[in-house]
Amino acid sequence: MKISKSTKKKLFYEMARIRMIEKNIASKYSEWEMRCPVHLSIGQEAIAVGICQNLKKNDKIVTAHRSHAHYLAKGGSLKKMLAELYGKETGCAKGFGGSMHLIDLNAGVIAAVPIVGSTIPIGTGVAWANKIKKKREIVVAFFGDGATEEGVFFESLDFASLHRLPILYVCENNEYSVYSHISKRQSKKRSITKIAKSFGIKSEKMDGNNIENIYTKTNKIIKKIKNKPQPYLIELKTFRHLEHCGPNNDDHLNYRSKKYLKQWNRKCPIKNYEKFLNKNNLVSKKNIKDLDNIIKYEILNAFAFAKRSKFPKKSLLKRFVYA
Amino acid sequence: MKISKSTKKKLFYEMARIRMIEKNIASKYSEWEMRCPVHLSIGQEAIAVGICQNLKKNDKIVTAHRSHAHYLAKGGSLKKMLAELYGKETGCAKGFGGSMHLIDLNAGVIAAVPIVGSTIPIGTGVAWANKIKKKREIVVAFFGDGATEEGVFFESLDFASLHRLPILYVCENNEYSVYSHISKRQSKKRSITKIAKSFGIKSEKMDGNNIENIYTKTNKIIKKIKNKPQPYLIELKTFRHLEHCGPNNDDHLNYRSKKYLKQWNRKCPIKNYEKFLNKNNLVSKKNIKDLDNIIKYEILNAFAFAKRSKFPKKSLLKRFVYA
Amino acid sequence: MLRKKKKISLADSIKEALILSMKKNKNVLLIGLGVDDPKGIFGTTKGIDKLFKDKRVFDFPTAENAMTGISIGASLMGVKPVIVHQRVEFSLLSLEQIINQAAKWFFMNGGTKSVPLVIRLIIGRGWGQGPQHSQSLETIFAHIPGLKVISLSTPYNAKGLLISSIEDKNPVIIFEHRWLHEIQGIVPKKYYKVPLGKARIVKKGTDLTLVSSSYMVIECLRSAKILKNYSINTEVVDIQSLRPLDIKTIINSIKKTQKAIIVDNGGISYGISSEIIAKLYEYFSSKNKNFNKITRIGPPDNPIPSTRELAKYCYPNYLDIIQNVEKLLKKKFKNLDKYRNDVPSDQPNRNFMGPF
Amino acid sequence: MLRKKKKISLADSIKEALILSMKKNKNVLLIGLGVDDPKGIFGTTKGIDKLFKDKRVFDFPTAENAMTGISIGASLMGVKPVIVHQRVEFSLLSLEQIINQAAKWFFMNGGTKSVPLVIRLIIGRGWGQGPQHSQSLETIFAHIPGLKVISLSTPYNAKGLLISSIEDKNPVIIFEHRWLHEIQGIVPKKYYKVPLGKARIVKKGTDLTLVSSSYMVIECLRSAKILKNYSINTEVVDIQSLRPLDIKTIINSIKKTQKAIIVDNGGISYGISSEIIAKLYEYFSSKNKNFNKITRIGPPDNPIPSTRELAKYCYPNYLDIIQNVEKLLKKKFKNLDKYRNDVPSDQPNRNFMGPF
Ligand SMILES: Cc1ncc(C[n+]2csc(CCOP(=O)(O)OP(=O)(O)O)c2C)c(N)n1
Ligand SMILES: Cc1ncc(C[n+]2csc(CCOP(=O)(O)OP(=O)(O)O)c2C)c(N)n1
Ligand SMILES: [Mg+2]
Ligand SMILES: [Mg+2]
Repeated sequence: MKISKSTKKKLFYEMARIRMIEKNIASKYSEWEMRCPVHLSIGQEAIAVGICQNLKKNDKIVTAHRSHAHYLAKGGSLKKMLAELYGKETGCAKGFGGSMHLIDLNAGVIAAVPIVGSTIPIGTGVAWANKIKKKREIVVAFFGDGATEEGVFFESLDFASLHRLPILYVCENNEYSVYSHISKRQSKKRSITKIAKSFGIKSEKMDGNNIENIYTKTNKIIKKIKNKPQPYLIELKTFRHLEHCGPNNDDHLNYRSKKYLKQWNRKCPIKNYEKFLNKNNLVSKKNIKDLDNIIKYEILNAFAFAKRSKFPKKSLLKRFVYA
Repeated sequence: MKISKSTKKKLFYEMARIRMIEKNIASKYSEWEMRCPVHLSIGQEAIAVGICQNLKKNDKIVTAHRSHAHYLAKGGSLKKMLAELYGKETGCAKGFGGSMHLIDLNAGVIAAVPIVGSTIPIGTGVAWANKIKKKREIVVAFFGDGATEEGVFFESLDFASLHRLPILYVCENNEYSVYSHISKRQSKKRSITKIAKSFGIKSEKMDGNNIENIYTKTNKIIKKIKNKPQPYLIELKTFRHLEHCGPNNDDHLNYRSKKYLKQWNRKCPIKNYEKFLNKNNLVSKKNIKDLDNIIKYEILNAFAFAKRSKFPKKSLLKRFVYA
Repeated sequence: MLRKKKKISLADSIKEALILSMKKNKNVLLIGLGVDDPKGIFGTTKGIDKLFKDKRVFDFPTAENAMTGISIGASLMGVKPVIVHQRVEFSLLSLEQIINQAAKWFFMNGGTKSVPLVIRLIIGRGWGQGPQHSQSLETIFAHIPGLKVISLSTPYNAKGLLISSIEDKNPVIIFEHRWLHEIQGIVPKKYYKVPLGKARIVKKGTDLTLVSSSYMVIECLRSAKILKNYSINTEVVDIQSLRPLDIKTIINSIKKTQKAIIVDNGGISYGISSEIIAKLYEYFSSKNKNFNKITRIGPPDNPIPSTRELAKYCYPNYLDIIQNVEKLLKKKFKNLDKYRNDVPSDQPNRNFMGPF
Repeated sequence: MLRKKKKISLADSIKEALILSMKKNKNVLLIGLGVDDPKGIFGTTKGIDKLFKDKRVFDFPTAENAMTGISIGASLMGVKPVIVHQRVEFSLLSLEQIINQAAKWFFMNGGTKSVPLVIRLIIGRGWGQGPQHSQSLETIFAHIPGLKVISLSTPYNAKGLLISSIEDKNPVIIFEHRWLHEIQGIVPKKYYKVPLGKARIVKKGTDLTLVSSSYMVIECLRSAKILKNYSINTEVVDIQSLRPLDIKTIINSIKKTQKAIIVDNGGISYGISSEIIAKLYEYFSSKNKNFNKITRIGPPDNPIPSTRELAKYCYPNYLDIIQNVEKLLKKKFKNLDKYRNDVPSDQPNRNFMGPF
């Protein structure tokens, strides 16, 4: 598949935008006004963007605690997301959920919850409903390598395989669950893609930091799923830049070796893609600067919106217990 | 591996004994004195016997709702088992558990519970303790094809693989979970042995009705596990003769086709082995008759014991809540 | 659905509610292990799979946690899943999805979307079911804001409550006692609702209130019948809705009778009766009213063993209730023994031979 | 273990209890996600992995249900697992193993073998934890016979109770509030036990009893301090053991003070306070005593939202308690406002900056 120049730009733009938003969240976090846990996506943007660029608005995604990139890549409202982090009534969940419960039904962001693995069956259920209702929409379920240890992950694969559900399972393998390296949690002889296959689900490994590769490969897979409902699983190795939860870098804790960090820092999906686009004369320094300014302006506006929004009213506490 | 003549006899004897015990339970069930659900093992005896004949007394087993064969094959007390079914204080669980909670610590029967899949992690934990304590004992966890659908089954495999635990997982695939055929529950593309492999666990399929085959193959596997702690999984196709729960045949319900029943009835592990032993002059009709009489006598005695035993005292109700 | 009889069993009334709901709303699906098997969940779903052209009845792998999450996901897309577990205990595997997700979905997403979902939990009892097949555990669910928790007791209310639950926009947990499935009662053929959130006066009376739910309502009614022979006119209140709890109806009854026994269907400590007594206390003490004459009974603080000889001590019956009435009224009823029956303690009645 | 300070934090007292237990009994293992990571479960297990030559501290995959079953299996072989969950909510994935298996093992196997197992559950609060990271759910566990359920409140009792729990032969659930980890208190260096099954008088008084557990004990103590300025001598009772519940100590206190407020640490409906009020009612009404002056407060019947502006309405604080004292005593305390502090509602104190 050949990627058009405009798509390339779009891929870059989306990644850069998410990165800048996350960086702004990180820097503004110390104002102590976004008072909820945040799990930033910095370093993992290529996966969110590469996949979501292949989705239609009415396609759906579900995600977990580290959801900002997915939410934004799928078209979730930035203003509502920031307002949510500030706990405001204009937030996507009216401040009730915080960073760990992003939702934007208009954009097809169905669910994000911080209980590891718990949206995997929920996404599977959405796909099941789509299959029953003969909709040609698909669901993408994003989760981490840690989530593939939960029983409900396997149970969901089993069901999706049995009913040939139109769902793409996306495992973002950043090799860590909080501070625990995957080798402490999973046998070296284990493989997530092989597990999927043993359930009767086609699967593939991908480089989680190569945006074009992700884009083209998932483009094909998503087409296949839409043509003939069936589950797929992909595993993408990637790297989280900052601490597990919070706005800081925690490399001084040494739970990831210097070598490991160096290796991965070289693989930054955005820097590398910028270089690549530059080298191939697809974007100029000026282009980038312009994009930057557009994004900066949008972010500025969104933060201002979030900050000036009001907190939700007390009466909502009771109102939202039952529909 | 060559099986000695005496072992062959023993294999036959153990199967015939279990069969006769189960048949006696079935026939006496209508006296309404064994007042608890029973899941009879008739048809599946070869697996229990073929494997347990390779175990030492201090090796351990865990099992589930259909546990009579495992309990007996591992050397659990028949008297205590029957007394348990009668709800008596002389029962292996003093009548507190009934048929679904057989235990005989002297014989290495650690646990049986009717919540599908729930002894799989427990057996895994026993193996973990053995590994930590550097014991050369192994654990066998028996479960059905239905149990391989529970999340906790996968979670347990994962842990056993990660820590290389000395455990043999035995899936008795009788193709049914109550009335549901496996094709209604699991994708045709799914495979239990492949799943185990994808977790990094060696696995093998076996004929669940061929006693010698089971005996020799698991003999090797168990030796390997004892030599070098590691998990194994085997899947054995087999057939349950009677209804899922209760003493009767329920073939009239037609949830298993006539053809299927005919096919499987031809594969009775005991009848076939008797024929084989006969043909090869390993046991005579007279031998069998003698064995039969020994078993009959034992069973008669055990039922008499169970029936004349007393019910547990009321004071135990409170006594057993906390140790 | 062309039945002649006015009286049907509770199992049949559930089935009727399911069929009518499925006819009315094509999004209603039945989900659970064995929903389409020859026994059809003690008859409550038997044959329903054959009534609908589209596949609407889904047997499920033994994967209770995913089953619940998948149903939540489907319900977000407009499907109305009605899940059933043949024993309450199996649902423990899915409590994360029920408590963290379903119960809080509407709230934590700021009112954008709720999870309409019905989960039927069948309480086992008798025939040596033992510690893992006879728990009711109502409190675990009743403690959770965002869930509605219902307990069935008669064929009439079963049908109406189930229909209401399926129409409700929230996750509803329904407790269904195995010993009630064969109970007969008059049930209108039509589609009708019994509102959630309301207790129900099952029998009017003036002298004493018995408050209970589920199978214990039957025992209370038995007691009331006998008490009549001792000139005690008993009012029987079925709690019906454990969450939200309709304490008003209970209070009004006790205001009239001045005396009450709460008969708990589940374990008594931290049980349903605890909250009721606490609420009654709060009410009456705030009014400075006398409320000395309230007691409670229920299963003792131990698991339920398999052996019938001890299991029988774990369930209060109509005679135990009457003995508590004696204590409460400081009376002694003569010849109570003649009301003792000889039904084995582990069967609902002589004719009932399972499946349990 | 060579500390100079007499006063240490509750987190450190837990760590000390763990280390002493592990030294005394080589079968004690620590199990849980992150037990050996740089944060060491809010400091409570930090560095313990380095103190023992044999591997005794086990990080675990995100598989809570198997983790519990595996620990049960290990405990049957003489291993003593101490599991920890960084949030109560994660344990919901393992309730089948806890409720059906661990709690009933001894009973259902006729007293042959019990499951000595400790499960620490950390209650989250503040900093926008939100609906899935701030539940306490004590009732779910306290309702189950066969479990012992403990709730920590001070560094002293934390150490003693944890040691007792590890020595106990039964499954013990320990509730540990995140906001208590930094609380300081005098803790003996030695190995000592605080018995399970007992409530504790934290502060003696004569005029009024405050009954609570976990972090709410701190709020009660704050109230007591202020109430002293209004000449109210408050007795503060820490329930400590939610199951078995030591109602006697609570009764004795109320017999003395004649007045009580039960301050629930978890959701109030079907909560811990419900059972306490029910038991108090049962006791006092059986004695025909006056007991009009008992009330309760606690978190309202809704999930806890993330936004601090609404979360703050979900936790009673010392001033709310005092306002309830005013109601109970039909008094009005002057200048209460001067005791209002300006600590943000979503932090335990100004200095506390997480991790939450
Ligand atoms: C059921 C459950 N167990 C534990 C946790 C604590 N926890 C929060 S995030 C996380 C790490 C999960 O790792 P992974 O799925 O790889 O996602 P990543 O953080 O790497 O994006 C854990 C263990 C939780 N939230 N839920
Ligand atoms: C968690 C749970 N879900 C459902 C059940 C109901 N149930 C009892 S036995 C059984 C069948 C299990 O099938 P399988 O594991 O293949 O064992 P088999 O009966 O064939 O020996 C089921 C579903 C249960 N006991 N526990
Ligand atoms: Mg990860
Ligand atoms: Mg089977």
